[in-house]
Amino acid sequence: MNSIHDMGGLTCFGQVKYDEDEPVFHHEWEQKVLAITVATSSLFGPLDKRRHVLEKIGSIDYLKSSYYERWLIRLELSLNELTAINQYQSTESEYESIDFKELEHAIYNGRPSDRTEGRQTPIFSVGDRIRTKNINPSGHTRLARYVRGRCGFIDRVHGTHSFPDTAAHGEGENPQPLYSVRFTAKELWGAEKYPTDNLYIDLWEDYLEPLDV
Amino acid sequence: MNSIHDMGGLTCFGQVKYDEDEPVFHHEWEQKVLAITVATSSLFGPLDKRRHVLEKIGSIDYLKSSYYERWLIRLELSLNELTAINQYQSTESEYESIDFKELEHAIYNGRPSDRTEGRQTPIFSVGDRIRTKNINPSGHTRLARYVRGRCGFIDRVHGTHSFPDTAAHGEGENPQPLYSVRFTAKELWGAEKYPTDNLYIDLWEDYLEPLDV
Amino acid sequence: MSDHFHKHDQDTVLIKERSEQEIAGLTKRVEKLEKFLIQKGIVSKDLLESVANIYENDLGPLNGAKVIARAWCDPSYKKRLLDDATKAIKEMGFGGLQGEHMVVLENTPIIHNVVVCSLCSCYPWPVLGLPPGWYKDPAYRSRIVIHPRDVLKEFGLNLCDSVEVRVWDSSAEVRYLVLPERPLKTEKFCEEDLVKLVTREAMIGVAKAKDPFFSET
Amino acid sequence: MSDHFHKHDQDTVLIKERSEQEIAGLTKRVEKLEKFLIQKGIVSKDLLESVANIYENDLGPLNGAKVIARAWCDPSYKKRLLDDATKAIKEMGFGGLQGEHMVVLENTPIIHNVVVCSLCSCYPWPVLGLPPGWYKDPAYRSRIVIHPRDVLKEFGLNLCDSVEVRVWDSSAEVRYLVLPERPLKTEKFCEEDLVKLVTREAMIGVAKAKDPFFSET
Repeated sequence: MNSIHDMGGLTCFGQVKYDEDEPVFHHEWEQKVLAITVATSSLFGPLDKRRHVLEKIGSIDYLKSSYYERWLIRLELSLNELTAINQYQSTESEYESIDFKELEHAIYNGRPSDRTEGRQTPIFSVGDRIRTKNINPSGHTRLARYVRGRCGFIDRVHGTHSFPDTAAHGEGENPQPLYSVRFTAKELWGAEKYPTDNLYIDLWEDYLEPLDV
Repeated sequence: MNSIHDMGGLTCFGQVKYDEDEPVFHHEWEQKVLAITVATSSLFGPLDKRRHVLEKIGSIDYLKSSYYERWLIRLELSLNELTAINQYQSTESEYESIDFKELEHAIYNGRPSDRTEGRQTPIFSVGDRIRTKNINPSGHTRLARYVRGRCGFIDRVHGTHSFPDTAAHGEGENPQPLYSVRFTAKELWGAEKYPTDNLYIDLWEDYLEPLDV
Repeated sequence: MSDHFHKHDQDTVLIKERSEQEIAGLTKRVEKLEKFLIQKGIVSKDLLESVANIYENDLGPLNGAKVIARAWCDPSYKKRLLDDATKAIKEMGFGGLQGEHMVVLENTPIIHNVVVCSLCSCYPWPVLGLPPGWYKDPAYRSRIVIHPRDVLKEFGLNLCDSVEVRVWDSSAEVRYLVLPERPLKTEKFCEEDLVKLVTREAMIGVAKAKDPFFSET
Repeated sequence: MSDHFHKHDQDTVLIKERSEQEIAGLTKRVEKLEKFLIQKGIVSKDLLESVANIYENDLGPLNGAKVIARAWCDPSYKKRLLDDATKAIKEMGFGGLQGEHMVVLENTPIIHNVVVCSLCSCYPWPVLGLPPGWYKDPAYRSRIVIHPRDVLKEFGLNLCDSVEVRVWDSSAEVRYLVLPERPLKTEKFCEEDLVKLVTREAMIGVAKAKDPFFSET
């Protein structure tokens, strides 16, 4: 969805407020939100789905909330949904219990998004010119608005990764090649003042088409 | 500037709240804001400049304010500026007085934006294919983000009009041809479901380039 | 124990009803402006009341409805209206601020026009009066350009897939007015009766003209 | 009579300091979540405390600094780091959630790399810990992609026009870490001393590594 979270290129938020001595957590509740979010993440589906919950927060709430407030809203939305499902299914007692050993393993070993199944052979090679598709899906996507319909160059091939646009909606991981794509600042913003500046963004193969098609 | 006011294509604001029996004014203060805004408009420069004041309202304030609240903020910002200038120049007593006959004439006859000076000969003709420039000025522009760098067709030639991008900043009216430009829904949004749908938007000649350049 | 956590309005920017206190605050801010302008001799109280009066009583969608009804009845007027709307509307005595450069868009069985100003809230004041709230709200301004058919559905207007939708984003000083289709079986209606069928919504393009034979029961 | 009207913050979304009352409200909401999760047996209080402890004490920019300092001292490690950052960082004992797919970007006198996540706030937790507030705020996320040089100036970093700026928007699960330039005249510094020069900001790319000979007076 084209939501306020997709804010690359907006210039209406003023200067960066940099505080050198900022604490990791300002309040105890922030630390708890972090701990609960990490601890319960396996309850609420893949990361892509959990990101999409944040994207659906109303614009004013999104902008006026701090980061951990948005996370708190996500937890509340997700738990409201989960309890509603459980009540409906009358499985009140059957909430999954989180195993600390498993969780600790995930924290230190991660949950990689690369896959050995799916499309393993990249269509594009480093140096290829591509154009991003101009798509405006109503659901989750990681094709930021500011790089839609723009021409760029394949800079790296990251291997085959789970595809957020389907994974977020329970439509399968649809694993496919992921690329780092380079765009010139001029292509994205029309600026000619710094002709050598570039922006790199990671894009899945389904977002791209060969330039001359 | 790329501000929240330029919201075409966002899909995060929910459904339209349509109230058939909505009054013209909900409260007396709204009517006063309308009257003051219309009455004092000649004090605060051209319409383009006054629009730009609205664009500079902070994003949260912009979104959470009703229309007349935004107009109230604009009046406050404009009067803060005007009084600051007058204090600096020590011309406290020399505020311009609004003449009702002149104002009434403007209300019923308008303040047209077409001009007999400037560039009178359009470069483009009806049916021509154009591409909009991809510009991201820090000041006022009427080239909405969602039509930047897109291909369209000249649909109408509106004549020569004052150019907002310069007029808003005291850089002259730079009068030039204004066009109604047609874009297919597919070109703008990539949708193919309604291949015949179109969007028309009024764009000044300096926003456009011939398609094959 | 309750298992309902804090609820969130996920998808709307609701311009909430203001509290008494907020309205008092807004009223006070406006009064301060007014007092200043009057004390400095910039405007008089009379002048402000005269302006308010014009916009309250003189301008409104009735003006536009008269233009549309006449176009339905008078083919030569309709032609003038489509050729040079500013001039043809002036013929009827309407014009002025926010109506300096008018264009009229004709709806047909296969073409549906709808108007927006995505960047602010430009609107043809002389023929439609001041814009309704929804026209100025983010939901309409942002979505009509990308999902016009969905938005029209929210107004109760379901268009066939075969109809071409034309969205007009008024980004300059040109103002657009939609000439809706004349309702069927109104051949015998006089101009005055037809005026009553032409709603503001029909002239923005989010509705059709009223069907005088339609009953909700 | 005052001629100062209501003031408005024109250009910022300031995450304002929360009032005592707001913090109490947030705390209460979090406690409700916590209580529910514990009562349902989903998590224990111990488990939550252990997780909080990991992120408070185990992860942080010191990990990244150790990686960078070693790369400065050990050319073969630097090569491995640039070839396969995930593996080379794992060598040092760091890895896990939000660091599954690492890429290291080398700054040089003519190339300056800077990292953002414009769509949310993706950040390499195992090497940098949790992200600072500014990294997650709209001002940084929206502007670094369009006006990187202006934003870097706000951090006190003025780049020559001849330097190529490379902005990396981490839109996938690949996480980027900047390898800053080693400060001049630090040939005799041991790895442990070098670690102290590598700030979080330098590894995001909004600053250079600390110059040990720079004095503010």
